[in-house]
Amino acid sequence: MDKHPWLPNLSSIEDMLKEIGVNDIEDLFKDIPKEVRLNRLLNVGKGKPLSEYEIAKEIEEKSSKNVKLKVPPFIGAGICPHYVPYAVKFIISRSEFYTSYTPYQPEISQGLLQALFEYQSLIAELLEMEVVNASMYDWGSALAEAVLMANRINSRKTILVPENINPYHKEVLKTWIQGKGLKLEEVKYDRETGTINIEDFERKINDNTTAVYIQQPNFFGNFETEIEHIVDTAKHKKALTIMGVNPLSLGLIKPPGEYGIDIAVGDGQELGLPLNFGGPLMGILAVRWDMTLVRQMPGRIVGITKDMSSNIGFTLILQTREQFIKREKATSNITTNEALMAIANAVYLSLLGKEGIRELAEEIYYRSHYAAKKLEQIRGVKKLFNSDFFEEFVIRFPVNYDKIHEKLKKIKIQGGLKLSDFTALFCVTEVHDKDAIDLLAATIEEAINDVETS
Amino acid sequence: MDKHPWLPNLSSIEDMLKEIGVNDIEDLFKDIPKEVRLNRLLNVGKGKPLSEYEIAKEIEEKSSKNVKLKVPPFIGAGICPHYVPYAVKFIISRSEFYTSYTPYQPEISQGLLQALFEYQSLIAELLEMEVVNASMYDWGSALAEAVLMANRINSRKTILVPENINPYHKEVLKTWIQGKGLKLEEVKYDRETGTINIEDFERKINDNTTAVYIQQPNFFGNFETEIEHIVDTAKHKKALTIMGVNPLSLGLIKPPGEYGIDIAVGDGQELGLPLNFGGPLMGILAVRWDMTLVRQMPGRIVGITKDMSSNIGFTLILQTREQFIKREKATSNITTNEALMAIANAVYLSLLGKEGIRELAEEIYYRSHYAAKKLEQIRGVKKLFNSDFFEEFVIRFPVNYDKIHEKLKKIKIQGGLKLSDFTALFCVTEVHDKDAIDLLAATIEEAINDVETS
Amino acid sequence: WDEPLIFELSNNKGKQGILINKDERIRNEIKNMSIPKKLLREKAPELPNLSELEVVRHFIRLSQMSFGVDTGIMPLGSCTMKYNPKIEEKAPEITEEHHPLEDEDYVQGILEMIYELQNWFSEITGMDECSLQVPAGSAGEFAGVLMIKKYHETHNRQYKDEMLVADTAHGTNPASAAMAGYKVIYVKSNNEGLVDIDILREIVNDKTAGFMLTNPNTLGLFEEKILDIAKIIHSTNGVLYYDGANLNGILGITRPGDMGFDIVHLNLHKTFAVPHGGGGPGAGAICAKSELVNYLPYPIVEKVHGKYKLSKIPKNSIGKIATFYGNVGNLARSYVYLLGLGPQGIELVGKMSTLATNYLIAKLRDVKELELIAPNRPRKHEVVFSAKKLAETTGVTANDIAKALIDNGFYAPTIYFPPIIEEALMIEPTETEPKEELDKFANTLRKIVEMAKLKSENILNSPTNTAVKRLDQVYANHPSTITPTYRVLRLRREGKINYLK
Amino acid sequence: WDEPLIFELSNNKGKQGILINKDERIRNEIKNMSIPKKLLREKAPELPNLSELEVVRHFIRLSQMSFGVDTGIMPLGSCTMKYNPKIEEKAPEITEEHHPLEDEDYVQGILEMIYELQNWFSEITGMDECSLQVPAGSAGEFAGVLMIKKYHETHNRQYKDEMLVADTAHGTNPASAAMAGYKVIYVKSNNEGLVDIDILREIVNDKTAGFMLTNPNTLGLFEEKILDIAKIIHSTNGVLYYDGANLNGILGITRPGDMGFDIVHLNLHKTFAVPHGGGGPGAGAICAKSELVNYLPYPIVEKVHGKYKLSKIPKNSIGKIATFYGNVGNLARSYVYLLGLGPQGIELVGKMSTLATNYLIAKLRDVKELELIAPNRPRKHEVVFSAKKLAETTGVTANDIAKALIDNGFYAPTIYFPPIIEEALMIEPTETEPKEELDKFANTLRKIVEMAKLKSENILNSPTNTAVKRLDQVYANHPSTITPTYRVLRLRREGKINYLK
Repeated sequence: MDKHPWLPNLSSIEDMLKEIGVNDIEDLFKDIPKEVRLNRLLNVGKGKPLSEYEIAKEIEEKSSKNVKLKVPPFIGAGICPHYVPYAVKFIISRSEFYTSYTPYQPEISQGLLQALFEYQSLIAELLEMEVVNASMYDWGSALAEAVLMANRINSRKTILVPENINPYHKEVLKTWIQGKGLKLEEVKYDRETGTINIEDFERKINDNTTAVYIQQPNFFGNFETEIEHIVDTAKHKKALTIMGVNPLSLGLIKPPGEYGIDIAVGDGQELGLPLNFGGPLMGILAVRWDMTLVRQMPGRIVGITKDMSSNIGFTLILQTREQFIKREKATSNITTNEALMAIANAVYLSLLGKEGIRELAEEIYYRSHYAAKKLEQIRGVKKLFNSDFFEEFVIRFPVNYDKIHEKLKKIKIQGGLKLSDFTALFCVTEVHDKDAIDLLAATIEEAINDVETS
Repeated sequence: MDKHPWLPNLSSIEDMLKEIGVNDIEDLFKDIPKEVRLNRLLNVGKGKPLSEYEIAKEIEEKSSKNVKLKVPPFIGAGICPHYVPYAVKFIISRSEFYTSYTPYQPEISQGLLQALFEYQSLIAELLEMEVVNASMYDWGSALAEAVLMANRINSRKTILVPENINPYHKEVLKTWIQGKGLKLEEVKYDRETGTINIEDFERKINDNTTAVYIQQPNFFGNFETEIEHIVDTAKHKKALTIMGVNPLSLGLIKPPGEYGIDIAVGDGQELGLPLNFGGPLMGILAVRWDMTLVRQMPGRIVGITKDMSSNIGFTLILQTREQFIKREKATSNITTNEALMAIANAVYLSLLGKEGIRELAEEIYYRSHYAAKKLEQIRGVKKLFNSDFFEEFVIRFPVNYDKIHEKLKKIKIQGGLKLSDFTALFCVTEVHDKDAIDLLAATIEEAINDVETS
Repeated sequence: WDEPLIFELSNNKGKQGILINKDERIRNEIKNMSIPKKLLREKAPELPNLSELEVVRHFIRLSQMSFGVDTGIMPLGSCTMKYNPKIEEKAPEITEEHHPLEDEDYVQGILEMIYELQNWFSEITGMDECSLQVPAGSAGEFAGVLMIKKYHETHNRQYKDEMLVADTAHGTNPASAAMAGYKVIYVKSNNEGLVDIDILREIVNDKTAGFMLTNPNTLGLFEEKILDIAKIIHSTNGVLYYDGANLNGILGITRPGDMGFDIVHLNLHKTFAVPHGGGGPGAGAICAKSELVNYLPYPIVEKVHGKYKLSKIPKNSIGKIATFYGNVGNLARSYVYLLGLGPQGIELVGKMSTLATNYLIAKLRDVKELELIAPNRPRKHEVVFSAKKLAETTGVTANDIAKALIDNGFYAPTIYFPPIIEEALMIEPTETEPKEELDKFANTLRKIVEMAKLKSENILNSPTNTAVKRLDQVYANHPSTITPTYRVLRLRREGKINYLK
Repeated sequence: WDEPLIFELSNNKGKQGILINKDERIRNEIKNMSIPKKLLREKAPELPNLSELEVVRHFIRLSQMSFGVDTGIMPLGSCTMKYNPKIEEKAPEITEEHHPLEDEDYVQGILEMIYELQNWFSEITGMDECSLQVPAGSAGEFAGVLMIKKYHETHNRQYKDEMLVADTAHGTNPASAAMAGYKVIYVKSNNEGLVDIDILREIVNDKTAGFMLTNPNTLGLFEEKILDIAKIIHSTNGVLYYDGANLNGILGITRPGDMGFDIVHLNLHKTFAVPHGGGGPGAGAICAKSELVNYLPYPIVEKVHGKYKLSKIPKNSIGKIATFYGNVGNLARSYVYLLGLGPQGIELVGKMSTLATNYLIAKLRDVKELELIAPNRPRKHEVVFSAKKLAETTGVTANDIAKALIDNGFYAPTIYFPPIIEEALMIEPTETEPKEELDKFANTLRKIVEMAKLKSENILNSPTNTAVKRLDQVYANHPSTITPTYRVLRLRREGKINYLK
């Protein structure tokens, strides 16, 4: 191959070898034992370098093997379809941002640092918590890191988790705590309301409890109502409190800071990120104004400082927590995070502003309630829980949900997430209008009728 | 309306009015006679301000009312489908470029000026002509302006134009010259070769000829072979020579500069622009190193200069030709041009480079010849002209082309441009691969068989 | 930065920024080229050879040395540099992949959009019909003047060979009139900055083909006698032409059609938020009333039995101004802009831009060195200050003020225009600049004036914070040094070319 | 620029950067909210109120105060800051709109892509199977260490509680090992900068769970005794773990699997050109050989009767590392990168990046103040110079050199790493920087060293061309001044919070 647009020096090989003083590139690999040399081409890609035109065609072909849904999916489970403003896409496609690196050299990276600082600051206001890091991978891993933090702080071994939290987060949590030998204990939820069973919680919290985790709204979309009590009880038991939040819901409901929560986690996906088949997501992690907590935080944190001329500047702070300095004593091994997604969140929250976030949360509230109401109008269909909810909700059907899914599939609709044979979790946001919801309901009604008349 | 994302001052109206010292915005319009006040809302848009989400849906709805073709259209007539590299799109979506204005303030616009200077310079090398302006609207209007230039130089009234030039350009030319009372005289073409009939040309050129225009390759895609002779004759008659060129073809064939052409015109669409239903296009206009010509050029020109510290800098030059200074004595009324498209051309040519442009031109040559050959293998189908061609070519069919078009339409293919009942002009470029061409040919063959067996 | 020319980056070796896709199957079928030898290019063009990274990095660096509305306020008078909402960049999805000569059934979405826009612009201007054929404002003007010409010719009024133009008019007006073969007659303004009706009455006669006017004019003043003006022009069968460049300040408040104008052009890149692209591409519309609709450039989209067709050719059409149908990709951007504002938002454009102009004036009213003609009249889209007094007392000119503004991170206003105002600073804030930015701009202007009085050399030496300092215009334009392309630089170095003569 | 904080731009009034789409029909059906009152937010969050223009302009200005590979060379050692081809930005079209829990029939294109990538990365690493679940390199490492742990536990080797790590290793290696509960044992390098085999033999015992190694190591040196190392580790049933961060220099030349490694993680944002995004998101792969494939994180895509399914769960899987399937949007970018290079291009990545490193060394070989360990060994992806001598004679440290490079428009190398080299400058040029850029970089480095000797204060005071000068790290981290959010600044001003304690 004599030229390639991404390999600029193919025509300079001779010159460069001459400067080095060797005859062949092979000479630079003479320290690699012959036995481990590959000596053949790797069987990757499509057998030859593709031109950009051919690559574009491959991308389009792959896309065409997916199904373009008729309306956005009615499935959530923690990450939901939302409209992503063009300004967000535009800013994160600025290549000064997207081709840059962790800002180790602050003087030349003030813009990036300030953008990340603003992300931290916007989330801090949303959560009413003072310290936010510059991102984790996603909600699940942020939760896991929060639990590891708690364990480092109080050395206790059990993490108390309600059954009604996101099961995907729970899977991640289980994976991450196995190395340290922590145990996960589950608290039942009330079958009527879908919210935490307080008696069971009180029964299970004890002196081994490193932290209590609650999710608001919970996995079923229902609001937990006894948070104050849970926090009080945990404090009393000297366990830490960790709360997972849907950041958009905070346009309407009380933020973790108001409850005196120690560590808040969540996902910024709902603040301006596309679904992207589940990644990149955007793990949020925040703590109270407390040195014990701050010192144990994982990840990058940007702070304000001054330069030699007393000008305001931004820099990474508290770096002595991090792996590249503390190695095995670091608070986490995290290096690469989700910085660009944090910037997307910052742009999104700046566009929404104080009023916009409330308006959007309201719109989602109304639409999801409309959808639930509409579904409940179908004979035999009922909400599974009777407490109020936001964005997501569980519906019980009189027929196996597989039948409904099949019917929806015929018109390229993605319904809810099947939870059991007769229940499914639906997600409705500002991208689902009345027509889309009505179509969903009508199709489900048909599916039920089909089964019942067959 | 109390807020809108594009109207930042709705909440500051009171403050601003107070500063002005009036009570109502209406007071600022008191000089408008009551009789001409509108006093109602305009009936535009969709009756209310749409949210960005709703706008995006409208765009998608409009797109869905178009037909997504199975393969890129086989239609050209001067603008052709090509692959646009992502780097080109990326650069022209830099908002420092796309939201900027004509660089009247050079000190703060050096990047934009340099980019335009580089466009001029790259085109100069491609054409081998020394002076290029920073863009015209399109080929048609560039041609019209070239003819008006010629008229200003020699005051003659007839423009000699072969019948085989692009008829759309000819329509534009006719429109533009009517104000000055110029006449267009047409030269016949040879029915065998499709190229200019030299005898007819010699017959028609005379002392009233302000300029001779030729197009290379001509509208039929065929190469004109007698350009030297035409130029000599024109020079002898003291008429100017204007040549229209397909810039991509210059990767293979002789540029206008080598023929001693006075003014070259063309369209940069084939250098990195999408089709965009015919606009924005990108008019190229260049002249020889000759003050008489340069002084009569329309449009902006960027040149190199020095600043007060003798650093190299860029600025608009020869502005005394322009409308904002010379008013009715200006060389043209043009103000807004196609600057951003010029930058797209510059990026595209820089990516291609010296070798790339030849490779691309070759690929187009081979593909268009393959297509012609493949079509000629169908019984009764024949190329209309016997001279060599580039990218476009005329085919004669044994059945009315409408029948063929109908058949192609059934599988969402756009065939050639119908020239007469039995002929059509096809365009084949690097976006049409063998499969696409074979499908075209097979479908045409079927169409012909259908007619013949019906 | 100090970024070299792209030609200087190239090492003239086998680098290439993009791979060409080659269909080997076709190469196997067509083995040779049969181009006549004498047609072949002998020497490859002197294009640079660079990798993708080098090209991208080069142009990104150049972009960083540029200034757009996204970087800061660009208060260029008569240019209407408003914010271009980002969603507009989705609009070309409608048009991008379609060839203008495709079967109309393939492009119904595009045609519907054009059709709706034609109607909307007719409604906005108060005209009967619009053609969106014109790729920019000056092309629209040219079309308009040709329409006037053909209209008079059709009515055997060839004797009408004079076109009236206000002395405050944009340079394009006389230039367009001249391109159409008209003799240009300037109409002087009165001391209020408005058309002098008495002078107009005197000038208008049988030879008057028409009057090209902007309203509000380039001083930002509304011609309140517009109905009288229309009557005078129409009295000799003249045509009243509206230059739409200044429409922004009265959008939704009043319409050219209601004022008595017969033909209107619009600059969609000004009033309707198409990005200016560093000079272009823009987009335009040319609209007409009554009989004059018959002269509009073709084609116009019409709806026939529920299908959109590009078939409408006005019976006396002047022809085509552009090769195809105008800058359709940019029409789509305007379409999106109009969707986003809706009737309520559009009305506010006129109000809020006018508010912004008068607010800026109020913020500067105590700066005595910036004088106004007719200071008690409200402005519309823009305001023109004269820095004549400052220039006389300190030597600091409008140009110097412009350079000092640049040094402070603002773009400069339009200067030395209109020509009837000495040391003119023509400022158009538009409705999209927040009050806070207007405050900053006004404060900076005030400080510059103060500095000019205190220490004029500080202003005279600006800009100093820019990539280059003030540029040598003589060197730039002198026949011995003029360098319009790298080719000239190269050939001059090689001794192959000489003075431009 | 000197751009204010976004909170300071806001006038706290009714501005909003985006309109919320409201479905009035739904509002008519659902009239009230029924959220229990005690759950309601009492005070709206203190977010700024801004128009779209203000938000866009603010972040564009911030972007202009940033530096990416598109702006200039970023020779950060061990970070592999290569050019990210622009076509990669088309790749997320495949994934963008799809929810991870959609019916598999809806996402066959995505699954096919993941499946192909799994196979390609297995081929590239010489492993049997890969899971692309891990969103970044360190998550991959963590997964790898958990796999080792579970593997030993499954074989009842709980006594294996020590993880070996080279003293040149990336900090993530010991950190990951510690997170999995391992005791970390460092393996010293010999004076050639390579693993000291004798020491290794001594250290390895029954408690050795595994050895985490990069090859080439962080000095850019290839561990030529890698087969011996593997044998030693395997001799006690230890697992040899490959940290893929340094793969770039040997890509296509040799494979970890062939060297005897059992588990490999890849950083797709390094070797496979996913943009670094200012710190992330990246993407990763974790691959294993033989029995260890049973421990990979789930799910893995498999092909069943021609259909792709997310159904493969390795029988002893450690579980899930990320909430869904890793950073699939970025996997698509790597996919595009691999398509563009193909087998031939991939082979050249190793060759050309190694060539670039050794070229840079050659260009600097006469700068005596930049010393090399084992100077006669060829480097692979990167090189580490020691500026110790310079620091001793002039006081100019590696950090000062870094700041001086910044002042000259380059990004700085990684500094003070690996810890075994004093005053380390760790430089990784990658294969995408053109020779001309390497020449400029080398010349600048040379000039800085010369200036340090001549006039050290010039270097010690750098940077001066940047937005800010050197920053006060004490102020940044002190409990009384630490300011991690604007909220802290605000509450501190309001007297509502105190020292961080």
